[in-house]
Amino acid sequence: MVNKVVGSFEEAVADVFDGATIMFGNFAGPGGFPINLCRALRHKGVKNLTIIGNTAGGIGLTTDFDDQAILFENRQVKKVIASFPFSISPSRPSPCEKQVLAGEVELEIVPQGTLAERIRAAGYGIGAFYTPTGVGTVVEKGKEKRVINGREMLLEYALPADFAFIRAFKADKLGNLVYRGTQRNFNPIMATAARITIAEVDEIVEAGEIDPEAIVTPGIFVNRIVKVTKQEDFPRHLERSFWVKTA
Amino acid sequence: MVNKVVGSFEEAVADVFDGATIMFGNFAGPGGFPINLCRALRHKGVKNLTIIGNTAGGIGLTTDFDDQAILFENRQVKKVIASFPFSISPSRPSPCEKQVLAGEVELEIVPQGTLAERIRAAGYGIGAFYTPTGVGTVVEKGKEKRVINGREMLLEYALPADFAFIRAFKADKLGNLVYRGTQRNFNPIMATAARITIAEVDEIVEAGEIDPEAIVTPGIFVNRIVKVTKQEDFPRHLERSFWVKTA
Amino acid sequence: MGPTKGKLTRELMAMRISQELFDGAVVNLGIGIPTLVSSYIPEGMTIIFHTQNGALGFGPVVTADEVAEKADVDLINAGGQYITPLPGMCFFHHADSFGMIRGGHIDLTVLGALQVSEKGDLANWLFPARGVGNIGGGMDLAVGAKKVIAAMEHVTKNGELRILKECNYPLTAKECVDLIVTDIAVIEVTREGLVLREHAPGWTAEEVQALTEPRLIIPPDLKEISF
Amino acid sequence: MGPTKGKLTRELMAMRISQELFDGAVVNLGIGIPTLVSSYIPEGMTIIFHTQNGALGFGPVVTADEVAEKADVDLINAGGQYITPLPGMCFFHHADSFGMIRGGHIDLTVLGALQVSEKGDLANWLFPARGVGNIGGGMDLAVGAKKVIAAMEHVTKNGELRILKECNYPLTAKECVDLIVTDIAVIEVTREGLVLREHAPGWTAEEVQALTEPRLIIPPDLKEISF
Repeated sequence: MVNKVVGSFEEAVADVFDGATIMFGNFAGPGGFPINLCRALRHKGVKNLTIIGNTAGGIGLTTDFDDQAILFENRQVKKVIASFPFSISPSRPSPCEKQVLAGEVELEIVPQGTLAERIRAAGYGIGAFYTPTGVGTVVEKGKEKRVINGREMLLEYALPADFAFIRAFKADKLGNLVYRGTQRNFNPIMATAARITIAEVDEIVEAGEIDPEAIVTPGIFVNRIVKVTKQEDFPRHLERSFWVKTA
Repeated sequence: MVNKVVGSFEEAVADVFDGATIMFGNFAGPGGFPINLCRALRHKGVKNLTIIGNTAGGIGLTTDFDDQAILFENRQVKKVIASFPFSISPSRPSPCEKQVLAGEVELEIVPQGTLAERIRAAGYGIGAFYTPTGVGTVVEKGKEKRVINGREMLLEYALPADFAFIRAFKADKLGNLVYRGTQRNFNPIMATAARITIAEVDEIVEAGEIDPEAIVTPGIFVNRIVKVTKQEDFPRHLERSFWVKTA
Repeated sequence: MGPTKGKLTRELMAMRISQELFDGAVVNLGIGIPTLVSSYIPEGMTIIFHTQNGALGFGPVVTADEVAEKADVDLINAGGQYITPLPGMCFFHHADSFGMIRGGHIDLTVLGALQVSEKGDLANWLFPARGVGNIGGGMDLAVGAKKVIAAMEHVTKNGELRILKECNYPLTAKECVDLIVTDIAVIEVTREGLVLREHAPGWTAEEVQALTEPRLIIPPDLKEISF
Repeated sequence: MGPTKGKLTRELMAMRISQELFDGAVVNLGIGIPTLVSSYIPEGMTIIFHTQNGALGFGPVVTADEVAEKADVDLINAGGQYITPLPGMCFFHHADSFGMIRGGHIDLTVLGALQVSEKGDLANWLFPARGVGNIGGGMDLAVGAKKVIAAMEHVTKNGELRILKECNYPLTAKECVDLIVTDIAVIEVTREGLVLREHAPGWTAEEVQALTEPRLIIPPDLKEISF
């Protein structure tokens, strides 16, 4: 059987090329973000990347961590497709914000639900879809609009990528993944939408050690698995399950 | 808190009206089919129904069971939207087949993946989508076609319903559902697409007794839950989990 | 106008908004004033909170002095705050989460606002002075939730009006707001126009109208905001 | 033509098709001859089977004499057969399942066929004589799988040709078939036309051509089907 387990983050990103389009699972903090894959990408130094994700890093939360901001600092990004690309605090602009305002990086800003649905569409072979989100706003600029069931909707196209860098909790050796709480965010849908999906996980177990009814990402979507060896200093309580039993 | 648990199948379907559109979770056998809700609907006797499902009952498998065929026998169906509406054996036509061929029931036949995606679209507020399935076949008749990314695709519209009759394994009192193996089939997506979703389950437990990472249908999609009291005589092994552990 | 009138604090605005909750409601709260609403759930009422980053049915936000004990990086809300687990909660990915929103499965969302128009247009994502803004999940919530409450101070710190005939800030969504709750009034958006339902204690309808660009409809049962 | 030639049994056709498998391949098998392919997985090769009703990575079909012991109503394949669990399998709903298919995540599908055209058009869902037919999941599989193998007897029981310039039965999908495996030949669909790759033992290229409407391209490395 094909071995999906890769020994290091450097090895996992070895074939990322200049000009590649890369999705990053993330939301508003370090949970659910593939921090070690991101660092390996900065170390590799490939340029002219298009990055896709909810944020573009450096949004200014109290928890500071190495997110996509390090790629901007290293001048590796050409284009960003995101829903929340800027800092929450105007007085502390992110590297992305500075480079977008300086005209050095191109930005496509997308409503969060439309971003998620476009990614899923790419993974699931849907060419485009009509959504009511964005009608009457800057988002509709240049887009086809039609009335469906009495409601104006915009045509939005599938958004695929060359690579998806994702974060999960456990993988089995077939690549089946489970997540932990709100760590899921964009990770399961991005896994479907890239030619190569690389998952950063806390633990790798044998096939059969994860409940088949609880698997979120089937292994067929995952090409490479890398185990995190050093835990970050975030408020993380791995010993604790979120399962508050009443029984 | 709103109580979603209903005491009987008759009570659960009490507000189904003449002319209603009803989705039935099902695939090619009794697993994942809400047999008791279907029986209660026959008993209620409402007419001019539009029924949506993978099959329309009576497809002629070796395991005989009360599926949507009983609604045709009772002349309750006006229209069928299905992917596999006919018997697998031409010599044993289903009640649906006879009534469609006699012009008594209207049929809309839909490729299975398109059917699933149209149901999900209805549940998730997507008005329509473009899919490559059906191009160059009878399915494209009357549909808009466009080339997306070099590929011809058809425009397919969301398919909602008044009621979804679904089958699950366990519910908690908030309506959160888990399924058992291939019982899932269309059930989780139908739960999202109807105004009223009614779930037939083996077991009802307290909130918190199901692993939150394993919940498939969040309770917000489920309006009523009814417990099956008499197990059917199918090859069912409730004591057995599908979890074949290697450890 | 007479002397400066008393205005509702953010906490009182949240308390007033909490009166719109109902038992079993599925609720998504935006950042800011809306978040405070979760502190004022009426006794005995069960509210299912939704957060767009993929959770339903979770418990209260972790307070500052609970962080060391309770914070978990994998249990956050859309504002990045740590939240707590509750029996019956569940998790899902972003496409499912926004499917719930877009599909009309969220009963109520409370969103912070910068401007609201006479027709219920909402502007809440971009300060023109900054030049850039984050869209985030607001457009989807404004379009998808069954009921949208816009929460804001009635005028800006500089006294500029926020309830306008037409928004001049970039829109979040058209004709989406059902109810506006400010520090001086509760205003319902109807087909006939904006209906002043309640005013803050000590305020008159005329005084609220003076800080509101569109004409307010004053119904016979106009009330004072009470808690 | 000379005396009646030997034709491959359905089992031998399945054996030949199994040579198209590769380690780690994600495979969806249609009903009929295709299902038999699962009995001929090359030694040491791991195949991940997909069934459109929502499972991946399951084990062999339950045989007739195992039903009492092993059959479970909640563990079936797309043909309604009982299947067995295997470590690492997983389950999902129909929208996710067909997302996998439509999104190109199935490496190989083997589908029964009624007719295949010179361009790889497939007809397999409706016998015109019956007047009605079941579409099922075939259209999605034919359009979505990375590689589509059509499996059928080369001619009908009445001797009618099935590999045609144009299908006269209603299509399942246009230009989708990559390889045709029949009881007398293995034919590759290419841009240049149909290439006869292999013929059954005892058959000549001319004899296969005589039962095939479109002109077959005969390559220099034409081989006999071997197992």
